[in-house]
Amino acid sequence: MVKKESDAIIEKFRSIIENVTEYGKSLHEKGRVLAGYMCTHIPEEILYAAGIVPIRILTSHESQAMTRSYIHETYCSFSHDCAYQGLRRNYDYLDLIVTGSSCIHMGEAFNVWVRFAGFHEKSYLIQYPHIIHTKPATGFMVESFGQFKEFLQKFTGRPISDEDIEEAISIYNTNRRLLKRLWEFLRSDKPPLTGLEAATVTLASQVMDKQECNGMLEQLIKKVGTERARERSGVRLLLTGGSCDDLRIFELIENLADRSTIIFIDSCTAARYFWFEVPEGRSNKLEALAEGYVGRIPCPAKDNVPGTGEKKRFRLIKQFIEDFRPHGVIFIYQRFCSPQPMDVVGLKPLLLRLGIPFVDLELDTTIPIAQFRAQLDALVEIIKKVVP
Amino acid sequence: MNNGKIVAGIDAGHLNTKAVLIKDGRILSYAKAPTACDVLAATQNVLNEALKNAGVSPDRLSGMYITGVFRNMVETRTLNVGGTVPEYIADAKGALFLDNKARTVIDIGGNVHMAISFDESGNVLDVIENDKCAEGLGIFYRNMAKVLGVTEEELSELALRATKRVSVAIQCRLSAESEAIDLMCQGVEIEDIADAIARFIADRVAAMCTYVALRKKVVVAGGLAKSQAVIKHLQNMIKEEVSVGDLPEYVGAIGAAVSYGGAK
Amino acid sequence: MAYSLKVWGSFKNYQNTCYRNYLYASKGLRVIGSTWSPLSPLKGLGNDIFLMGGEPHCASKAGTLPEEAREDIVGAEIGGLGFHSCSYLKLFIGEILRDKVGITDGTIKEGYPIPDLIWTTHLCSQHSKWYQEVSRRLGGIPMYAIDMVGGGAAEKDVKIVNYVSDQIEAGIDWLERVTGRDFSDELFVKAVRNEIKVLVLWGNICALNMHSPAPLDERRLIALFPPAIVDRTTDESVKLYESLLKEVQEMVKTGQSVTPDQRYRIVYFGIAHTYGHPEMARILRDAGAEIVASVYTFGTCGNFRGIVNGKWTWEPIDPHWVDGLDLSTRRKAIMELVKIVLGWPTWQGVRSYWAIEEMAKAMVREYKADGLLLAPSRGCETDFRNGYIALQRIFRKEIPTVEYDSDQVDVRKMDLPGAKRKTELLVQLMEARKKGNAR
Amino acid sequence: MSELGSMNKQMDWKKANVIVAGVDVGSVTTKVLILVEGQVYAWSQVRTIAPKESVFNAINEVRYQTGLELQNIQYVVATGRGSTQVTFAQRTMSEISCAVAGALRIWGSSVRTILDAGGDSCKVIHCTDKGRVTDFLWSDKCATGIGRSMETFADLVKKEVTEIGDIALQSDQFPKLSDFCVVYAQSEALDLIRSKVPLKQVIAAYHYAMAKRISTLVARSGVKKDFVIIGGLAKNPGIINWLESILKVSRLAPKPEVDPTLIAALGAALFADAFYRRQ
Repeated sequence: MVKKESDAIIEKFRSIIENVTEYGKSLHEKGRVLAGYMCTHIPEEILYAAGIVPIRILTSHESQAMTRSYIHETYCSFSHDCAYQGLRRNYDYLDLIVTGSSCIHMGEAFNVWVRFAGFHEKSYLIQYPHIIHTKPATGFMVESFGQFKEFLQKFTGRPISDEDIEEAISIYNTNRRLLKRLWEFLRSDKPPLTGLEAATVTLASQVMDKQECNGMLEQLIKKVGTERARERSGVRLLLTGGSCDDLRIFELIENLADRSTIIFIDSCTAARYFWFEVPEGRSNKLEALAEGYVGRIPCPAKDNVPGTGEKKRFRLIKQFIEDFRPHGVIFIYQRFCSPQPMDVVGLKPLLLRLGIPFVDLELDTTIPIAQFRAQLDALVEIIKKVVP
Repeated sequence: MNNGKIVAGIDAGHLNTKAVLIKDGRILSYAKAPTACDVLAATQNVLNEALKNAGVSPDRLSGMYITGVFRNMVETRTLNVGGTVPEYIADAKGALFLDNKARTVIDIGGNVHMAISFDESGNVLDVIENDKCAEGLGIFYRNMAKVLGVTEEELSELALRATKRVSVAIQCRLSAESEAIDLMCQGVEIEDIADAIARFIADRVAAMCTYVALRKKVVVAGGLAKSQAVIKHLQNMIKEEVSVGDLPEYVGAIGAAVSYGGAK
Repeated sequence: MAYSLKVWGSFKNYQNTCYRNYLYASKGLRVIGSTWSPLSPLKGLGNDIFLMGGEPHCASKAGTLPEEAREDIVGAEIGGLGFHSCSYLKLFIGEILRDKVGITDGTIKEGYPIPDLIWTTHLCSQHSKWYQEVSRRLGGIPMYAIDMVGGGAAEKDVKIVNYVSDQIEAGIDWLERVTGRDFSDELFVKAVRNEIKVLVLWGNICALNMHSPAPLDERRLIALFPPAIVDRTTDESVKLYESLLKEVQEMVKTGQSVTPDQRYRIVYFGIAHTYGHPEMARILRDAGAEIVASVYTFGTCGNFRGIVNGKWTWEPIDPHWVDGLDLSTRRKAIMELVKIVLGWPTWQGVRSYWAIEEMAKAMVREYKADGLLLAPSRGCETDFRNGYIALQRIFRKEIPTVEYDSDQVDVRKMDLPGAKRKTELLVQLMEARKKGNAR
Repeated sequence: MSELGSMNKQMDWKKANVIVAGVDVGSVTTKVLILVEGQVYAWSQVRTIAPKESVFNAINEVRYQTGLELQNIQYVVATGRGSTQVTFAQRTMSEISCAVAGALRIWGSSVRTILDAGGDSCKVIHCTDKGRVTDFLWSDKCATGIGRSMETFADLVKKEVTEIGDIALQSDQFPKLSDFCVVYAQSEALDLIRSKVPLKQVIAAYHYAMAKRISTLVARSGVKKDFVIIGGLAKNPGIINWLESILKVSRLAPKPEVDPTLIAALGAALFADAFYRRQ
């Protein structure tokens, strides 16, 4: 059977995630300046405008206790694993690491890189507001982005013009639109691709140079729309929760006893990364960036509507449920995460009212696949109303 | 050492109680029995056995010194106890007695593990103990041997024959046990799981050791020191040569006897 | 002879009155929120504002009613909260779910008093979520959370000071809209001056512990600072702390102390009160080891000169400086208040690892410590737990350092057997060092 | 736990035309249960070592007793953690649905809440009178291994795992242990022994702590009448007594004819029966 082109492209995306180091080094050899980031609360457009390629630092899911003598053990395993990448010098080819202040666990992972992994001179912390939906917060964000731009101009030794930023915004918006169109295929009952494939592509786009990624995405979307057979999605499952870059989990969810498909992933390694746009053609570029980033699906560490204490993400999740029509919801969050469980306890009553069954998967560096399979099979059996 | 006199050292640990008889700087005999929460009976039992092994009658004992986590439960009139010694002081003295070049001892006990650095005369310089979630490595090793259906020695041999690198949860012995069984239920080879178990123990101990400056020569004590797989992993994690004497689980008891109940 | 404080009774009764007013208020406004928020904006709404605070209420309840506190935490877990969520948060929400509140004088009120509004901060990502959960569970209480940003030398960063001041200014308009009351700048400025005065006074009281023997110990300090936490905006609270400062200054002159046997001086870093547990307290008391300084009791509502050309100092600020502050306009009063609150050691140490290390070095130096006791809390996302790991590296070579494995108020996560062993170890290491130096 | 098994002498599988099996590969024990014409005919239970090996041993145990060969069994459903390792199974089902099917068969359709207190994790399952699962709660990682650690605790206090449950009932005055996880509880139990607390009270305290942790999970997911408890811990009177008193709800009495650890295997067999008849 001749290999479909879309399969080849997805295979290329997958090989990039599987050996990020190889991809990163290849960019480095082409003379590109590379900046690593762990938390997505950074204005990547400013980095791109300075000619720097932002690369997300992914984890190796290799259980170790070394980071327990740098970070307390009740911190989430994602922060431990990110810190471990620094201590193992897996990303030494990066010229810079950047982070925005968000949850304290990821802040500590960044600190380990700065203090113990040799990135003290090559690091920058953007003071990102925590309660982002207020007027003062936008002003503070614009000022912080301005200071970040000054730092980059000193770091690269060349000025960053408004045109550079505008061009970067349009490249990034294109990337976001393409990823959105990829996931929109999954709305239909007979999608031409699976959630695992879309998740793989999204994760890869976070480590790639956006122009190269946009080219591959355009090609992929054309091909997926035409050459692929459309199979029934079977049980449609929506994932919501924290960062999860472990493809084995998505593979498990789509290889259960009965046919099932992941139709949406609300996480910063998926939808929360690209489900927004930065307004283009504005005179003040930094204000445009601030307005765009405030419009994202909020991360649980930054979701507090002023005056009511309501959570904006809940409204958006209701919207995704209406659009993507999942049969079941899977909560994926890191063991020891602090903000996520506080959202889960609020989301469960909402799902009960909508009559959608759910299950919690507690992630860690290593995951008990057989136990998760039993939990996921049980969820599918509830959805299919199995009776002896 | 008071010459000609026979001194007994007892280590009443969480899992096992160990006894050792020392005369003129030489170990006469040693004996071990499960503590089984009846510390008095266990102490009496191991003491008699040690005396029997050495062919020595109880009245020739000039003194008895107790260490181990249950040491306060042995101070009774029936046994003429010379004094008690905190575990880390006993470990330091014992390690020095067995190897005078030793300056650090890593004691992986049944429930608690610690690392102690000391000077050339056995004075304790620094001590670090395990934190709560890392407790019970000895219990864990014994449980995993039962789950894999092998003895503890075989578990170590299996681990040394491992080919693939798999890992179990690092947080605590129960998550690790659960994920080891999970790996078995995924059809992973027993050897690789045994290796993951040994690596888990070494990982946890090595992480604790980063808090103290490991002074050369590092000695490992405690029951788990007999597992070569754990020692292999521990060595390349702390990047330090470690040596294991032939009586690793008796280091505490020896230290108690040698220090003549020097401490309080 | 151990000295006993004359002002002790008035402190207890001020704290209990604040709590009782909150519990049984029939008129006025009930306001809850984090301890770490600037309180004076609330007092611009009038004098009938009743406050309860968050963390110290939970800490003192766990101290006075341990069984109730344990059931509250389990109650919150039954209510669906995460098993690793902050234990203060679980105790607080447990009280709501079990519909009864317990306070420091031992009274347990059935029927949870519904607050009128929530005025809090975003410290860690648990903090604002704690009160979002309270607001949701009680049917949507209006809530305003201030993003304090924090970090080392934050009070000197104009961008942060303006950002927090803008939020408080917007917060005051919000308070007027939500309560329908007019905001009195006159009441507000008086409250600001009182609040800053109490914070500076507490800094002065704590600094007196640099003397030897230290007049107060951690057990008294942890009991004397809650009144400043609950409501530090009243004239009465200023009088309280002025009288305490006078009395402690007298004690220093006459060499008196609540714990005269101070053979060893310990610096304590941690929110958990594991040292107060009977067994640990006995071991420390027998050895004459007293905790003379602690970042939590000093830094949660106390101000010091802080970072002076790159180095932290626990030297106090002169109380008279407060009287000279120019609070002539609302904006000026807000900015002075913001600078003081951003100056709290806890705010600075939470987001900057270098700040927490500077504080520790200064505390060990200025309080002439013989031992360092660290107590990271399992349930607390911040509590500088990584600072403690770094502190171990810095201080192990200099002075005996031991780290408990504990939790704020969840006794199930406190490793008490381990704490006993480690306390004995700390005492022995300190004795060995004193003997070693003597040799 | 030695190899266990029994068979119903009055039945003769040679005359039957529907013979199905349920295989439950749990984290502590592996169970096989044979249904002949929809009736429980034989079962066996062996210690789980490597799953494939334990399934082979369990099947052999049934063969010794009944002479039944694998090819005589027309339909096999596997469940439990190691269900994917049962190569000869036609289908796998989650232990949640199997627990419900088995429980309703034994205690009837009035059951609404099932606590499966297994070796590795505890599951609280809610169902309708027809045996349809409405929702379930799986215990979190810090509550892992409560069932399995009963054996470890029994070793620590040198008692049999079957007798510590009864000893736990002998004292109702005991200090409180940490009920957050097994490691904390066992370490504090050892410390109680160190401070000379009588062993009976230490055993009772440990059982209370484990029951309290499980009851938090049960209460968190809600208890609707009728309530049944299955899995290994159902045979521990200490745990059951404290669970019922903490939750203030009593379970239906256990049925002697089927061991509570076999309910999931029974459920799997019932599914096998249903699937086979539908073919």
